[in-house]
Amino acid sequence: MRFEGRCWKFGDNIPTDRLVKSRYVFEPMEEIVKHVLEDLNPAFPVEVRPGDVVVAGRHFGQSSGRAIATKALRATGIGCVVAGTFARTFYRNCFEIGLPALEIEGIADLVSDGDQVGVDVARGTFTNLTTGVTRTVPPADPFLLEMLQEGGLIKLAARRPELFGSEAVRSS
Amino acid sequence: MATEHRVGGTCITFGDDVNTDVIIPGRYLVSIDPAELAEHAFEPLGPEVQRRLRASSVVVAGRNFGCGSAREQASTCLIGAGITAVVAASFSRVFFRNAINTGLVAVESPEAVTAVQDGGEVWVDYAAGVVEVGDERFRFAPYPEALRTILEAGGLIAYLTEQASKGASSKASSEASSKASSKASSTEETVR
Amino acid sequence: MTKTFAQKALERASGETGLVPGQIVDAYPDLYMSHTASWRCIRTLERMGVDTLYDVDRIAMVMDHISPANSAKTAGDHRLCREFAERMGVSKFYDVNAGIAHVVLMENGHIRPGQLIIGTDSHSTIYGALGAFGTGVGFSEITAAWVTGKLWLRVPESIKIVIEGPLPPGTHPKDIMLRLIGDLTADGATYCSVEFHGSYVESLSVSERMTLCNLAMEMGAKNAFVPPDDVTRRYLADAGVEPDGYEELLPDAGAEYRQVVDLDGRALAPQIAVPHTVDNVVPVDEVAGTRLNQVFIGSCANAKYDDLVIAAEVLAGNKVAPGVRLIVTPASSTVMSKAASDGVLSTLIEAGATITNPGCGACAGNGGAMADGEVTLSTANRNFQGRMGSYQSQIYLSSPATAAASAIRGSITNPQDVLR
Amino acid sequence: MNLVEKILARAGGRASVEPGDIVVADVDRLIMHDLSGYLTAKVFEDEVKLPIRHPERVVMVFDHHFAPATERQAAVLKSNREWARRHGIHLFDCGSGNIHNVAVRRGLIRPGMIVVGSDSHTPVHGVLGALAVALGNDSHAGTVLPYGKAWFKVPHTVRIELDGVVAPGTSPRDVALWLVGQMGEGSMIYAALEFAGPYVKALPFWDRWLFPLATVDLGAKCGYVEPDEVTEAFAAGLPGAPYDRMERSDGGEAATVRRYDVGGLGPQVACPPTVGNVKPVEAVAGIPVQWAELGGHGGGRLEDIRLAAAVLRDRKVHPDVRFNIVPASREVFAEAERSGLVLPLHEAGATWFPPSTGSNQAANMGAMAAGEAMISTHARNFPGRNGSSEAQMYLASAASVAASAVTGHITDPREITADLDRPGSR
Repeated sequence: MRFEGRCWKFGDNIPTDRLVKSRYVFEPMEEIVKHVLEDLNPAFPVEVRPGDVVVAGRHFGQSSGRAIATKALRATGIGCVVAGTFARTFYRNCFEIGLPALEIEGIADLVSDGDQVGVDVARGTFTNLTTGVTRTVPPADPFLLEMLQEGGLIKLAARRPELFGSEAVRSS
Repeated sequence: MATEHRVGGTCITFGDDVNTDVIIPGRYLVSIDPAELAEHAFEPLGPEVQRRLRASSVVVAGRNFGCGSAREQASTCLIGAGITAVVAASFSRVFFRNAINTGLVAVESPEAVTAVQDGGEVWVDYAAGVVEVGDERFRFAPYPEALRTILEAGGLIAYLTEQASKGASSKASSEASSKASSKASSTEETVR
Repeated sequence: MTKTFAQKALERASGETGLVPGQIVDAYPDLYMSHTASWRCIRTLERMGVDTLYDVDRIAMVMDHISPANSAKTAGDHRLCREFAERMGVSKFYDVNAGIAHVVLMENGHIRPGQLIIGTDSHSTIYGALGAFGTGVGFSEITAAWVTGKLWLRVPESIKIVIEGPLPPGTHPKDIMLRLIGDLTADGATYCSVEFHGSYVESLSVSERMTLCNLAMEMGAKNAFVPPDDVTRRYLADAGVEPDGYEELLPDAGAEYRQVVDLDGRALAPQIAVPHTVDNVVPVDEVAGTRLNQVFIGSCANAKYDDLVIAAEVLAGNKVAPGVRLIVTPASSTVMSKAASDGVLSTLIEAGATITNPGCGACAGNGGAMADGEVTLSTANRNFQGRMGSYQSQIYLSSPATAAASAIRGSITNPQDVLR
Repeated sequence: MNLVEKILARAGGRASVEPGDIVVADVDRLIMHDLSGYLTAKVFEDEVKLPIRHPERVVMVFDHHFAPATERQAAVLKSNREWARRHGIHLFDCGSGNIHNVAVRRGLIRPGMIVVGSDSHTPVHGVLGALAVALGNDSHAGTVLPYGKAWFKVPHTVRIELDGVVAPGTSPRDVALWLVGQMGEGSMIYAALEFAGPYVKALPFWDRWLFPLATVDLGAKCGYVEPDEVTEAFAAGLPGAPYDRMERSDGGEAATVRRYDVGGLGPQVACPPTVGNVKPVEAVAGIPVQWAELGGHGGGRLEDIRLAAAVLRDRKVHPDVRFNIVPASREVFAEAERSGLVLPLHEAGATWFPPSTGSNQAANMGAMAAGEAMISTHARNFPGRNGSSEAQMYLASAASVAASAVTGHITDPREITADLDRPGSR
């Protein structure tokens, strides 16, 4: 759950429509991935490297609830996505498809595009290796982290179908 | 303009009533680029036919070739695929017009079509009015002068542009031609 | 010398006399119609570097094939046409909401007896329903006509088709035409002018005559023709055309025809064209029971007001069969108005039809696409492989009555079985 | 407990739940459309490979296409049809209408249900007192289809109370747009929103619809209107069995209450590039539009069509504008026809389209060229959803859309006519 790489910075309220345009939805993933976020930064789909980190502002991934937006982002090879806040379905989809996500308020103010950053999603730590600024937040719910570790909801359900009996998973 | 009256080479043969939806499906009409259209020429018949088409110089077909729509791209796509002549038992009239107007030789010769073997050589001398299939020669009525002029100019638009640049256009278009003349030489290439 | 309609029409348009079939003349059309292909004409004109037009009032543009746009590219093409029409003063410009070019131009009084009309659409033969000479050409020729005002035309031979009626209940002009195309074959009238005569033809409305002339194209015709009469004159008057605004041209008695075909429609059974050619025609009963996925009532052949009435009569009180999509695309905005004013639209909606915006719709591949193995029964005029989506799908062609009856049953059905 | 907590506790088999709990609960209804349904089916067949536990609870509505234009789209629909038939789920084919309207009209959504869907506007069903939440494809494929269950985090609840009398010519759509602008796009992430207050409670059922619809723009998990006699009367008129439970809050639980005075509020427009960029119509009046459309999640109801008819009475659509009307469902279209609304709008120059989501994402229509603009009742205005990324989408009420269609530019409907019914007074 630890990633270190180039920071690709995006703004507030980025809709899923800009991650994957609807006209590409039925294309093969190899094709979709060439266009991820291209309207906002044409270099991103071309130059992104495995382990890089997408950092965004508020309400990242609003609009459609389709998991394809998260799957396309995962297919770019990025390690994880960090945002000030996530749109709810996008956040849910991240864990369900196995793309690590960490929510840190105001994170976009702490990075510039191109910085080197380090993230530990399970511990909730973030370091801007270029500037030395760090942040620590409470990590995601253990149920979600377990889902991530399994590689997503479908794999979790396959291995532990009893979770989807009528019992509650966790009480506060 | 230098004129080469004889065109031809390896042929690919088709049957009767080959329609424009087979030659170039409607979904590709958003393009008018010969090369791009050529990629989809005869797509309904599969990649092997398409490959052979691109390796051929002459399309030989039965009756009513090019029936269906008035889409000019049915001719343009063949030009893009490297076809220099179409020999058929008969043509749909719109295809025939479009062929002349885009500069593609199209001749009717049912006898030649019968003699042709798929993959063999076919040559057309449209000035002499002869189709050559191996050693056999089949005569057809040569083009009327008006059509031949258009064909040899490389099609209707190229012809008009050429006329305009010569200042020899018809009375009706003389005003237009004078405006066209200054640009004609630079546009001729793209038009064709 | 006696003359056919085609000889007279081309003499009028060329200013020459004594024309004989086979002769090539320079003719000056009264109207140059371009549909969605208009953008190609405009681009071609730009490349020619010309911006002076022969006669802008003879240009008609109708955005019918992809309406409204389904991609940014097409939206841009439409915008190019709008801007061109505005800049050049093309008054006969009709946008994506108007309907199918042929029908729109006839309804709006732009087509008149005796005229020569060229269009970027092979079914321009339809203008013969008003006694005009209509023929299809490529977009380069339309562009050339914009500039020079003329085009070369070969004077055609003529075929005279004499149809006697009335037809039995449940059969319509489409059935007659399918039978004729089946008999004469897809190239039976290539290069020819096809004239329709006889008691049956005289009894038809202009809308029904449009079906005849439209489908003449599927025999390879250069143009088609129905002699103008009181029916024609009333239609023109309704379209706002003054009686002195046109010249009726009639073939001379004793004119020379390459072929005369006599067709007795009085015992005709409903006909259907089976995949993948229009001349592959059999009586509906021969293929009755063939399962359908989709029924399309549309196109310039059969989506005019009369056609929707015929479909509504069959559909009234019935429902579209489960698993079948019935798409109805009115031919024009005017057709939609009529259908909405007198209950025809209600009947179609209540039966479960999907009513689309007026235009070419599925016939031009803008809707109604099929996946592999699917089957559509269409009232349009072409059933070529791949014309509606997958190359592995099938299209049958029939009258609106057969289409409606088949939509109710979910399989190809003789409308006489439903009406009875 | 409030309504959301009660439903989650009941469906999770627990006596009580609290915000922050994660519960696995029984799902009563899964709704999918032709795009999301295809993606879900694919994941389900490729990766899960189990039977569907409760096919009778699953609904698919083809609403992004009313007549597919390409073989590719046709193949997607065919695949969906075969999948639906094979598993015995409910299927509503092209032309039935917008997924949410179809689901309600056909009696498939009832008070007290847990409704999930991958359409992000699924929370709209909170208008009926259901707990309606948008989930991703993998939740549907991974747990809803095979087990009939999904995991939920119990949300905290925020009550939004609206009070005041809006200006004439202002509709609930304007109020909902304004509210998103006021509260801020994404400002209510994970919350459950209870829409309340005298303004909301005085609205008829279909006008209330617009508030839970706005839930997603605010970033919330779900939204609802506390069931009352309006809900009961509407639910009683739906096809099928009457509802068997109508959960209601015990009262006073919302930790946070936000109060807004809508008194004197005028028409609003959400401007590109996002739904939160909301301005009074005066601020954008005069911007030329080439397209106007009634339809999508925020329009196409009979109420919208009536408003448009009122604006267009004795007027014509501007020649430079194409005005599309897309009824929300087949039932709405039939009602419009029976009410004599189809002909006058058509003759005024509007074009009717089949019930569907219309120009939403330009799947079947609605592509624009660079530099073109549309004003519509749609729910989204993000660049690139309608053809060119350089095209502009403005979101507004049916009255503003119709008024703009008349003038050719964005127009305050009050400038066109005073003949607009006060919303809620009908």
